[in-house]
Amino acid sequence: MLFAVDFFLRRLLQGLVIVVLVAMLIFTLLRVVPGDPVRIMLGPMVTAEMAEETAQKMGLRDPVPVQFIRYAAQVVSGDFGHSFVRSAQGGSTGGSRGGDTFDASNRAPVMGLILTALPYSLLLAGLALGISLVISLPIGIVAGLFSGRWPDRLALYLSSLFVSLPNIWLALVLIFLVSVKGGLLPAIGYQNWTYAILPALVLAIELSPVFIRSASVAVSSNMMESYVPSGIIRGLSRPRMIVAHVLRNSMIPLLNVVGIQAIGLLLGSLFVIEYAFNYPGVGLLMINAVFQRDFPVIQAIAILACTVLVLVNILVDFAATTIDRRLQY
Amino acid sequence: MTPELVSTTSVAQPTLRGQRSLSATMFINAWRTTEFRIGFFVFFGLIVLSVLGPSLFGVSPTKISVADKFLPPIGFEGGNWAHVLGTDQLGRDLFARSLIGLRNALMIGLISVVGMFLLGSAIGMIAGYVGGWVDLILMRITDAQMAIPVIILAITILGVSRPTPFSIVCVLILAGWPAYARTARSVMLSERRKEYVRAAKILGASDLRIMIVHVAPNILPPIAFVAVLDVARMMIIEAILGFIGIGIQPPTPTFGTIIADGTKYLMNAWWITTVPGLLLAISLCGINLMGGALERARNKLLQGVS
Amino acid sequence: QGKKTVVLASMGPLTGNFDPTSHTTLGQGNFDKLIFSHLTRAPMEEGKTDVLEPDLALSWQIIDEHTLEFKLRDGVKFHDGQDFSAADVKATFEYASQPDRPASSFYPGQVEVEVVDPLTVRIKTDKYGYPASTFWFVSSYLPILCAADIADPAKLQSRPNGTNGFKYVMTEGDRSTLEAFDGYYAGRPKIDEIVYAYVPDANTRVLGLMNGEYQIAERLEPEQYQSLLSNDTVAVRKGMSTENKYLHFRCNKAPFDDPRIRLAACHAIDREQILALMGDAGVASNCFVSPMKFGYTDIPNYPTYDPAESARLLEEAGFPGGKGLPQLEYITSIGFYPKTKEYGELIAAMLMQVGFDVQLTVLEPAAWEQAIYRGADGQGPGHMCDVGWMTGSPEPDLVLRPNWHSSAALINGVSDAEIDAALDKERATLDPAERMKVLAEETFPLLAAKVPSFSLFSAVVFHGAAKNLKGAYYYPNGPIDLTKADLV
Amino acid sequence: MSEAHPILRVRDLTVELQSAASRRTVLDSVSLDLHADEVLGIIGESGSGKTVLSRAMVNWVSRPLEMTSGQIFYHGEDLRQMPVRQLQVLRGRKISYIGADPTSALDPTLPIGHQIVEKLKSVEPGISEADARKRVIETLQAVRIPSAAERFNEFPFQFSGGMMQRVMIVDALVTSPDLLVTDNITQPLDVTVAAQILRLLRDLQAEYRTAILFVSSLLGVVNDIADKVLVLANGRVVERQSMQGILQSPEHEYTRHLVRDMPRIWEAQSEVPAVRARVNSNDGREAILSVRDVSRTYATKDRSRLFGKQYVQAVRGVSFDVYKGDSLGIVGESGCGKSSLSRLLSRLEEPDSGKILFKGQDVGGLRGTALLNLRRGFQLLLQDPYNSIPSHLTIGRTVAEPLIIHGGHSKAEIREKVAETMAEVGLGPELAHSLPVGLSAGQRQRVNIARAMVLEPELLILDETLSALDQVEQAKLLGLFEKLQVRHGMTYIYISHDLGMVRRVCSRVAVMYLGRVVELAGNETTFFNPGHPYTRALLSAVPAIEHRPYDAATYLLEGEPPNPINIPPGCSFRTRCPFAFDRCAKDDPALLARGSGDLAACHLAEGGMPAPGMSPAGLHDLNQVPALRSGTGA
Ligand SMILES: Nc1ncnc2c1ncn2[C@@H]1O[C@H](COP(=O)(O)OP(=O)(O)OP(=O)(O)O)[C@@H](O)[C@H]1O
Ligand SMILES: Nc1ncnc2c1ncn2[C@@H]1O[C@H](COP(=O)(O)OP(=O)(O)OP(=O)(O)O)[C@@H](O)[C@H]1O
Ligand SMILES: [Mg+2]
Ligand SMILES: [Mg+2]
Repeated sequence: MLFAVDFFLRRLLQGLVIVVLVAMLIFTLLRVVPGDPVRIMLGPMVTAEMAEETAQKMGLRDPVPVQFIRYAAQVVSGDFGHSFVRSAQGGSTGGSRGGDTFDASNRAPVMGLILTALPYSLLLAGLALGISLVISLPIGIVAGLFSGRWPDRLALYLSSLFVSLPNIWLALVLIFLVSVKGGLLPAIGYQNWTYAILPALVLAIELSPVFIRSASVAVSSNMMESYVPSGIIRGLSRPRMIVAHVLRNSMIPLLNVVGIQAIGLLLGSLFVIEYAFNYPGVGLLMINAVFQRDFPVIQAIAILACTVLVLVNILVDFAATTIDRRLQY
Repeated sequence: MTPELVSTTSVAQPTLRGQRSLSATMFINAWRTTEFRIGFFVFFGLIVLSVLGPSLFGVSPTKISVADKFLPPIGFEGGNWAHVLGTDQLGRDLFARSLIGLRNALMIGLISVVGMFLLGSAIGMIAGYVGGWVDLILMRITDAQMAIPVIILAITILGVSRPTPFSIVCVLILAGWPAYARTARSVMLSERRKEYVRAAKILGASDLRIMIVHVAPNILPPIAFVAVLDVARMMIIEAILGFIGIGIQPPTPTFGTIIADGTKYLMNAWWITTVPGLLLAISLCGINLMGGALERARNKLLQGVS
Repeated sequence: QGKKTVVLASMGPLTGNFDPTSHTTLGQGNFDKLIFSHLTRAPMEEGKTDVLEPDLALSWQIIDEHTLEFKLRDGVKFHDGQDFSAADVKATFEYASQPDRPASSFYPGQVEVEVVDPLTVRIKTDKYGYPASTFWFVSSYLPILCAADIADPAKLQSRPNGTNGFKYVMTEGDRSTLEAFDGYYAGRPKIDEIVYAYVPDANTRVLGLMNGEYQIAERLEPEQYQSLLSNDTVAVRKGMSTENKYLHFRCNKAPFDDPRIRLAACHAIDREQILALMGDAGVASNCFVSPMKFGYTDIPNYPTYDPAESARLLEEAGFPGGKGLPQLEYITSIGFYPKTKEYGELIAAMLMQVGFDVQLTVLEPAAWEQAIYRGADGQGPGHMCDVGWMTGSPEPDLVLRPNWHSSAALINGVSDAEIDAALDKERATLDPAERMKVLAEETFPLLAAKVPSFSLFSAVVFHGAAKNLKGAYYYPNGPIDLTKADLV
Repeated sequence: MSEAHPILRVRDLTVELQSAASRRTVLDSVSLDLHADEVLGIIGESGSGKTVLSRAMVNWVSRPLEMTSGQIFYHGEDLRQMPVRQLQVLRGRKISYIGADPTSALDPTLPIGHQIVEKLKSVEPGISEADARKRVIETLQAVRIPSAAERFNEFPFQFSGGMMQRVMIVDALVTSPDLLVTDNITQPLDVTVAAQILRLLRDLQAEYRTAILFVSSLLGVVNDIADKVLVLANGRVVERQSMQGILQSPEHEYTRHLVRDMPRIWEAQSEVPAVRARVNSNDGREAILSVRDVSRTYATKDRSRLFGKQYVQAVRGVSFDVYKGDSLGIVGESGCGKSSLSRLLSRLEEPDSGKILFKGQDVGGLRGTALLNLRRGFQLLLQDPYNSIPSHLTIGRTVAEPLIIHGGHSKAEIREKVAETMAEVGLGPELAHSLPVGLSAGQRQRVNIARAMVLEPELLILDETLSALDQVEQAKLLGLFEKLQVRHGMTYIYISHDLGMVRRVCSRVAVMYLGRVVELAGNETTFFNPGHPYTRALLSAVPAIEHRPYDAATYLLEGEPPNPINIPPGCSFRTRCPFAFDRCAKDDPALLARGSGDLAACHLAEGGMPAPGMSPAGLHDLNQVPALRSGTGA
């Protein structure tokens, strides 16, 4: 119990430091790239005086650290600011507009935009993770049990193939074959959960090699641990050794992979795949924000993505230390 | 049998493990596998082709010829030996374009991996060796950098500034070094406790000397081998950036831009996306087979199976 | 019984501002036209493009040179329940034509409106010194707003309130929902709901259409049109549009502030190749307006493909073989118009041939729309922009004044007294035949000599729609009339 | 139990090693009988097939090894013909096996109790959870694991090697098997702990009447437990005799050699050369190294408290002098701080307090060139010959490295010096250009020595330097050290737990306990008249075939040294001391001179302890065993 408190206190504190560092990095990077946010907010037709006045009012001319501290204070109170370009209803905007249009109240709050998009992304990510685990765990475990024999080879070739398929290309091919030609699954946009299947499949194929590989490595290396033959000699049956000990202990490296690699990979690929499938999740929001230089949205999503990653890592490490008490934290 | 003989036979007791340098063993073990050889030949075949190909076959990757647009690869109706793999929507030769795409992807992949490897290992080794506050600070920075997925960082930075090959490489290095720093640090942590480091210290070697002369040649090659896999990852990321439109800008072709531009013509000119996609997949397959074999060789070595 | 919903996949985003006078963008324009009515309707069917049909006005006539009179329809209601009357027309015209309104460049100039009786208005231009007849065709282009809204700009911007068959419900992200308006004067439309979805990628639009997710997809690529011709569930449509595609030069920025450089660029471009690339999607034209527009003609001195001339001009301007020229950024879009990126690459390659160093910047529609318009300081990013101009009604001034009159020059920023004078003269010419002659002999040749922008071709547009969608009317300038459409 | 029906009867067992190219016989027609209540020792040199034989007894022979012929009868049934399921149950329940590596025999992620219960339930399906648990805890108590009920829930990594070996014994005996096979179970353990385990096994064997097949490579260990011995050489049984018989009249040449070469501590004359035999005393010689009250504490995390820290007192107030040309031995149980001390001496770390003077110069504050110059003067040789030389440098380069670091030599000078040193330590000149790949452990250790010697140090510290080598190689290197000592007048500090070696080469011995030197005396005094009960305990635990003057009944320690984290006040040894009395809890005895000028830190150093039982050299009387047992009971 005390251990858990200590663990979470320390790790959350460290995590906070990491998130702050990331936020600082992203914030600064976005501020030093060329392009005046005011122009983006007000549209091109606004007068220079008006632009300057608005910039002053919004504090965009203050030094970056000052801006960052202000931003951080805002974020702490749960406010990620307002989108530069999206209307209050959250739609993309473009083109010339009157300068009088700008007003924080008719700009979409970033948090709202993300919260609207988030469930879609969660569905997609969950589905992708589920599919890939269902595909790859059995393959990986069998490969690990028969290390060096044909199931291992098969798993190896399968994952080499999967890892070599560029996700964007795979997405297009699947849309074309499965959805357009085959008419088997819907693919573009979102109307109900079935729209998430195909993109989830692409993500799952991308994730699977990681799982297959780490499952087979974990299982085979555990099989080589001396407690396995020793257990059999002690009178336990081989199936029992595998199920109760080898698989259980293989969970730790797997958990680590899920935590660090898979979630990182998923977060990144989600963006690309949502774009390719025009799937209305956070990724599409982000990519469109990038196209339109909607800085508040970009930085909020990047910060949130990193927070998610940090939190997942903490949880995974905690799970791992409870499974294997040898692990230090 | 004489007693002397009995005793001397037992001298050979320690196994050969750890005697040959770790990386050489790894490389030799990997080379023994079929996967590695296939990967090696595919990959280097493609490299040679991508470097020599365009000038060898005398086809320009950028020459537009609207009249020749949408020619299919040979073997399909309307195919033409002048354009072995067909042409794209502007009548440019797909083979030449894909090879240039491959070359760019490889360049970016290799340079960025070398960069992240050097930067990451240097930081990791310093953190692991020096320890204490330096370690703490460097590792928190590493964690922070690691907490931003590569693609997100790349999209964020490249999306808002004009991407050039240089800036793409920089961003990839920026995003990729932490993984190397972590590995280098953890290896260094265990290496630092090893006897040969202590031995060097006792001899009076300075910290810098120990790191560069004694430790680095021991720990870096295995990491470098596994970095091969990262080359493939970086190539995919380069393609993704091109696909989203924030990669290398036209007229230079990249896999991503060719695929993205061909998407519209999937129905009436499937080869525009398929050819570069396949070529990319094949070269990635080659790299991954090699990298995978090296990685497994390393895992086996680390787990003590020879 | 299920709701009849039409999802319209549009290539343009909304602006987030529902005041139609606040923008000049195509996507928002098309959206507005589902909600707002106009005094007249210009179907612009091929061969009889100058026909106007009644909409909110039942009849119209020229009273004198500076006065145009409209008799209005009775019993029309706004979506918020208010009655439509002459006061709304007066408020709308006077508001929309104020020079500080971003869309005012579409209109010939400022007006005063006299309310004769609740159902009669007179458009008066005497105070501003140009003929009122210029509003004849513009009457089918200017959306009629509610006077009460105009009095409260915040309200006006926050939601659209028109008199047409569909009423705005809400916007959720990139999808805006409209529903059939029960009080529509021509009877409630049979389609219950329209979802106006911004889908920036042409490919996605088509795939979604084929999946049945969208009922209408705007702006197909010619190849997509071809391959959909044989599709069982999708019907495709091809139509001449009022749109010409232009290569705009930023005329207030070096090096294109020098007409010789602009001409050199034009002579370097082989438009035949572009047309070969465009296939069905483009029609050759040697004019600054579409063939659907009044005054269309083959301009004799329109720049032709002539690399030698291009080289000569460059040399004359002091940049032999392009040496000394800065790198030029050419901004174009992707997913909005067909093949912009493709011919962008082609043009860039052709310009490179004569020595221009061109870099292509391809932007997603919303970003591109941000980038093309020049700022209030007169500058915009890049040196060249690919933009089309598509306006309703045959009126050529809807194209000429926003683009090349220095009071607007929305994109190229040209400020040339000669061009201004020529455009003013053309506008002031009352007699159609005379005006046609002025356009053909003075205005267009002058533009062709100074080429602040280079018209590449006239656009043919392709729409795709679900086969069961019947009765939709596609205007040549983009909007789609769904008031009489039905899903069968 | 009748002689006629042995529990285990092996007939003509042959095991072959099948490799791709060749096949080799690992066990060649081995036959043996094991009766109830009997302990059969199996001894043989490394690689003779002991492990293979012991595993064959539980039918655990897997590729590339293969049993090609012979039978293994367990109560008359041939294990090789038995169906897998039946064998499975038999294996856990009636036949138990304990291997050499207790720490990795159990799943590291589950509490030990649960794993034993799991096994119990698996081989005795009827047993209830509660019963199984009770039985396991009882057995844990039987092997004297303190607070067994709590430790039941602890994980393997929380146990020391010795405790873990006890756990494995519990695991083996919890089902009351009638056959127990043990393979080298004392190998990884400290001498004292190994002696404890042996005693325990003896007790349990008497109590459970289990037949034991006891495999070991150490004659002294087998001597302590076995009734009969079987000698294995090259996979063949070359001799079978009673324990006594082996020691008195070894028949086979190998056995004779084994008995003859077994290092003796008390029977042999000290081989320490006369130069160094001079005892202690500061008879005018300069102290080359003076250690003055040196302490070192490490801080580690305390998991039981929020942000807590623990302080490990690894070295506590150690003082001693080393004289030029002398050899000092430092001995003690594992974890007593020997290596920590060596790190302080070689200035890899700095002491928290105290001073280390090398030729009168304080080593502590030195930095930069001063430190570099100092390093020329003394060197540390490390234990692991494999990891201590870099694998990517040629041997010549490795030996030259110190000269390069210290600078001031021309290339030619370096080459010459390297060649000279290599020749001196017995490395052929041809090795200079080859990588260390393929070098034997002994050769590597020579490289190590050459690298240290090339700087011509005056003091060499050897931290378990020879323990990785086999006896022959060890002897050769000891010879080399002696030669070097004579030639260069070098001074050595041997850190070791091999008392036999210390007896042979060191003129003085420092005994460490819990970070502190408890006795510092000359060679003879240390082994024949130690002043500290701990020294006696160490001596009583040495596996030997000679009579030990300190019997285990009186001196053998129970349990393990207390945690260096919470060192109790008073004498730190009192918790394990057989002679502890009131004063020990209050007064921490200082290291005081005894009559002869040797030092010991015990209140009873000057008398009060029984005199060593210096019975004449002879065989250990097996009949004494029950008596010993009763002596150590509770
Ligand atoms: N799994 C195996 N693969 C290959 N050779 C083996 C294997 N197991 C044993 N051997 C060989 O069989 C012979 C006997 O080995 P074994 O382990 O029984 O020796 P040992 O007497 O137990 O030695 P030690 O005292 O070192 O434990 C050796 O030559 C060894 O190399
Ligand atoms: N760096 C360190 N941090 C924390 N504790 C340490 C450290 N080094 C040593 N210790 C502790 O100090 C004590 C003495 O360790 P040391 O290695 O000196 O013992 P040793 O006598 O050499 O044992 P062995 O014979 O097993 O090598 C041990 O309890 C050990 O756990
Ligand atoms: Mg063995
Ligand atoms: Mg030690």
